[in-house]
Formats: sequence, structure tokens, C-alpha cells
Amino acid sequence: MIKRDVLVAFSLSLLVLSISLIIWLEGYIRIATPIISSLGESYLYYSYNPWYSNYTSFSLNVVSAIIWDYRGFDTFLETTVLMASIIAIYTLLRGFEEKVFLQPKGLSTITKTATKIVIPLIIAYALAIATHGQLTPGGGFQGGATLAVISSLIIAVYSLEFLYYMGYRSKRLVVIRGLCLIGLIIVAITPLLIGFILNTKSYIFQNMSKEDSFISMPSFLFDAPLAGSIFFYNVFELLIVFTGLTTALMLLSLRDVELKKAFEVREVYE
Amino acid sequence: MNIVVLPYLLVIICSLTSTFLAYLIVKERNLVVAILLLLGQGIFHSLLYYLLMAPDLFITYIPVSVGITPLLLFLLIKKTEWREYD
Amino acid sequence: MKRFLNKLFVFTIILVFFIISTGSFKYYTLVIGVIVSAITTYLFESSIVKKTLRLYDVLKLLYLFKYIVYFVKAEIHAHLELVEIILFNKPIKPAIVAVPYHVESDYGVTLIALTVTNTPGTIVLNIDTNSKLMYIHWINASTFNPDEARLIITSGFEKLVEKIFG
Amino acid sequence: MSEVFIQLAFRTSIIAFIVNIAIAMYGVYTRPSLIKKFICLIMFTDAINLFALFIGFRVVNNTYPKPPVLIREPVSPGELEEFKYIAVDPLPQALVLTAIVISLAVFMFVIGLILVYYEHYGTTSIKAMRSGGVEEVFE
Repeated sequence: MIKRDVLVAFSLSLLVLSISLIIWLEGYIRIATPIISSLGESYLYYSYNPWYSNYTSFSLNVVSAIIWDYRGFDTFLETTVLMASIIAIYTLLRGFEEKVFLQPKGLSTITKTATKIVIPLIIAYALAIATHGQLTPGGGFQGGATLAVISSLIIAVYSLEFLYYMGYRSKRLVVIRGLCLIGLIIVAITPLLIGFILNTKSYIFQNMSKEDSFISMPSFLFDAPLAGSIFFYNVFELLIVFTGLTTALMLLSLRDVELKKAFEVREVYE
Repeated sequence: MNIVVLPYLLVIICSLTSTFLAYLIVKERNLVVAILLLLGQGIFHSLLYYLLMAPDLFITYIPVSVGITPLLLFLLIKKTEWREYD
Repeated sequence: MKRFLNKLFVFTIILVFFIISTGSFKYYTLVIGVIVSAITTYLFESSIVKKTLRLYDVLKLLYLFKYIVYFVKAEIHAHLELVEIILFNKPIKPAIVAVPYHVESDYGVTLIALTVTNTPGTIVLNIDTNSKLMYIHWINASTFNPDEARLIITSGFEKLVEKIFG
Repeated sequence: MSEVFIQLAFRTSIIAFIVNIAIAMYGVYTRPSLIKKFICLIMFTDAINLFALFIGFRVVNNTYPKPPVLIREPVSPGELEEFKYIAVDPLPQALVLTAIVISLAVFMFVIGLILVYYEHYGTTSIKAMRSGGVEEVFE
């Protein structure tokens, strides 16, 4: 980092401030008006609205209601994109082998002890924001990303060997991930199956009852709104994102000994 | 009249710092320093998400930008090279 | 049930943390919190608390308060020394010294290392668990003898830490 | 006073992110190292995501808006009307959340690609790759 670069960067940010000052003085475009799109307004109004039971999803968090109820199919395909990227990394590094019994190294005792205390608390926090995704800010993806921090901490502090010792293998994680994806599909087609049995009309990804179908997922548990299928989707999404990110972290932190075969195999093909 | 100034002042400071760090990241030759600067920019971005009233994105962005992306980049640099040649 | 108090201790801490981080107190939160903390306790109990806890270990909390008071005193003292160095240009003699320690538990070593790092002027660089040595960077090294250095830097903390975790 | 300050703040940040996008594009086109190109791509994604979030932001009656999350559970119809009137637009937030997930997936794949490129050519510099290998560059 040279002093000249810092000066240029500072003058660049001053340029931004001066341009915005000029536009402000001239009085051009208006930003942050009180008006929002009518679609967003209707989402805000109907997301938790017991008086319109055909439109509501009983979720206090509007973003989570949009993600898993109003635009559920979109999010499902996004989850499959994550799966596809893991499979793409597998094909790139094909032929690697996991050597389980190498000597672990890791950092000093101070760091290890501090990490040991922090890990259960991170697990509790991640599960808290995932299971309360319909009540407070948070949801499946947030919880999964927070849980994946644990595996990155373990790789950084205890080394990859400790993950193998705890029973993590990338193939097992991919299997868990596939099972959770199937679970997500089962939750999505449950209303369809119930409608088929009862011989009434019902839809895929249906959450609450609609105008022409009375089938609905459970909306309350004890004293808090469960928001129907949103809770189940959040739990499955937590596991999917956690296993996906952990698999990618493990594959990208493989040692040279383990990767040697993968690159040798490729040379033979060429 | 009720005047709220502090959040708007923070929005200005965060966005200007983001531009400042962006130029330094592009110009930096040592990739380890570049990743550390990217991490700092991520902190300011997550503060902006909070100021723009998106708590969901705030919770998502902190583990992604401070935990996972830098670790992936550090792993990549450890396996390849940590300096940029012209 | 073996090590019942250990399990109860870890369970309570995780449950309280769960309820604080959700920010709501309902039956729903309580039921899910009990399930989550039961699973986490089952997985991590043996690795977190190695020693079997007994009922009179509650008295050790008093030593923890004593430790905090002692720590604040040491902190103020070290700050004053550093102010003297900065303002009045006192001559310094930076050096890395090896200091032995006699604490057994991991938590005790970590607590001592973190407090020594937190007081200005001294930083723990590394810990050698085989020969029981702490490598400390000291801004004003008055002695190079390991035992004398231990008397000045860590012995006061060690006595209290041994009573808490020992 | 408050009204003009709001306008100044959001114009500043919008122009800052336009400049950020320009810097990131410059980095992607001119820097030779693949890793540096990738870092600039991450910056580009962040700037676009924050840019999209400004569409849904609004300020009503010079008070700071509320997040799109209802706080108290048994709501009255009046509270719901007020919530609809004062909260920010949730739709861009949901789309940006989806975008963050997809970009993370793409990043992981790109990192795998860079690893394989390095294994094949022995360098991450795109100029060295064009001229066919490491030896000619370091002459």
C-alpha cells in the first residue's frame, strides 16, 4: 500500500461526496419517497392477517413469508443451485481420496480452549434464529451460514483432521444434503397428497387454505404462530446450507497428498 | 421538530469508506492485505444493511462476509500464490 | 446418573443463552430451547467440563469475584506504568522471557494467558505444554530469571486461578 | 432540514455504489491475476446487492422507517394499517437474500476452477497463461 494510492482513494471518496452535494443543490432526483410498490404493500398487509385467512401465511417476519410461501418455488430452485455447485466442485476434483489418519496440528492451547467454549453457543444461536424464522429476523439460510462458521473455525483452529475425527466425510454430508432436499420436496407435496386422498382441490407448495381449497398446514404451536410449512422449510434449509458449505470448505482445504491422485488421473485422460 | 441525524450520517460515512476501501483493494499487490481490506469492507456493508432496515440480510451477511468468504480466499491463496505479478 | 451436576450446569448455560438470543419468552421458545440444549449437552458435555463437579463448587464463584477485583487492580497499575513511560520518556527494556507455570487445567492456563495479554505491557506469545513454559513479551524486563519474572507477572493470578479451577 | 439531509445521505451512497461498480469493473478487466479478478467480482456483487436494496427504502413523515417484521403478536387492525404505512418494502430484501445464496454457490465453484487452472498452468496470471506457461514470464 503506497501513500499515493491512499491519497487517490481518499480523493475518490471526496469526489463522490462533491457530486452528491452538487446534485443536492440543484435539486434533481428524489430518493426515499414515502411511496412503495403496491405488491410490497400487499405483502406487508397480508403476511400476518387473521382477518383474511385466504391470503395470509401467519408469519410475523414478512421476508421469510415471501421466501417460503409467496415465492416458494423460486427459493426451492435456488437451493438446487447450491447443490449443483457442490456437484461441480466434485467433478473438478474427481479422484481425490480422504486420508483420515494423518497427524493433526492445530494452534496453541489458548485458542483451542476458547474455541471449545464458543462452539456450543454458536450452535444454540444458529438453531435459535433458524427455528424462530417466522417470529424474529432470521431463517434457514441465516442459521445454516452461522452453523457453517463452526466448521470453518474447526478447520482454522483444530485443522481438517479433527473434522474427520468427529465423523465428517464429504460423501456422508452430500447424502445428508440429498435426504434434506427430498424432505423439502415431501413437505411441498404433502397438501397435494392430502387433497388426493380427501378428493378435494389442492396445490403444490400450498401453505394456508385458499378460496377453493380448505387444506392448511398447522398455523399455531402452543402459543406462537408456526406459520405452517415455513417452520419445516427453515429446518430443512438449515441442514442443507450447513452440509453444503461444510462440504465445499472440506473439499477446498484438502491437503496436497490427498489431491495428488486427482490431478494424476486427469493427465492420463488427456 | 423531531430530527434524526445520526443514522443518515452513518450511511454517508459507511458508503464513502466503502468506496475508499474499494480503490485500495484494486490497487493492492499483496493479496493477503487485499483480503483483509475486503473483510473490512464487508463489515461496513453489513452496517449499511442494518441501517437500511434489513435485519434478515444483516444476520446473513455477517457470517458470509466475515467468516466464510475470507476463509475460502485464504485457503485458495495458501494453495496458489499470495502475490500478484504484472 | 453419572456427572449429573456437570450436565445440569452446561444445560442451564445453553438454555439461558438460547432464550436471550431469541428475544422472546413463550412456551414455544422454551420447548424448542429444551430440545436444542439437551442435544448440545449430550454432544459436548464431556469435552467442555472434564472434572466431575460437586455441590460445594458453588463457593468457588466467590474466588471468581476476588479474581475480578485483583484483575482490575493489576490493570490500573499497569496502565499507570505505561502512562509514565509515554509521558515522561522513561527508559524501556523490551525482551521476551520464558515464565514457568504450575496450573493443571486448560481453562486456568487460558484465563492466565488472556489476563496477562489484556494488561498493557505484557503479551503472551506462545505456550509450551510439554515443558510448562509461557513465552511472554515484556516491555520493561527488569529480570531474566524465570522464577523472579514469575513472581512479578503471573504468581498473583495463579494462586487465585488454582483455587477456582483446581 | 431533516428532509434535505435524507436526500443528501441517500444520493451520496447511491453515487458511491456507482463508483464502486466502476472500480470493480476496472479491476476485473485490467488486473492480470485471476484471484484479484475474483476479489473484484465479489465487490461487484456486493455493490449491486446494496444498490437493489435502495429501491425498497422509504421515509414517511421524516421518521426513520421500521423493518418488515411485526414485533407484537396479537395485532389489532389499526396496528396493521400503521405497519403497512411505515415499514420498508420487503420484496427487494427477499430477492437480495436469494442473490446472496446463489452468489456464494457460484463463488465456491469459481474457487475450484482457479485451483484447477493453477494446477494446469503453474500460475494464476492470465498473461502468463496466454504466453503458454511460467517459464517465459520469468525470463
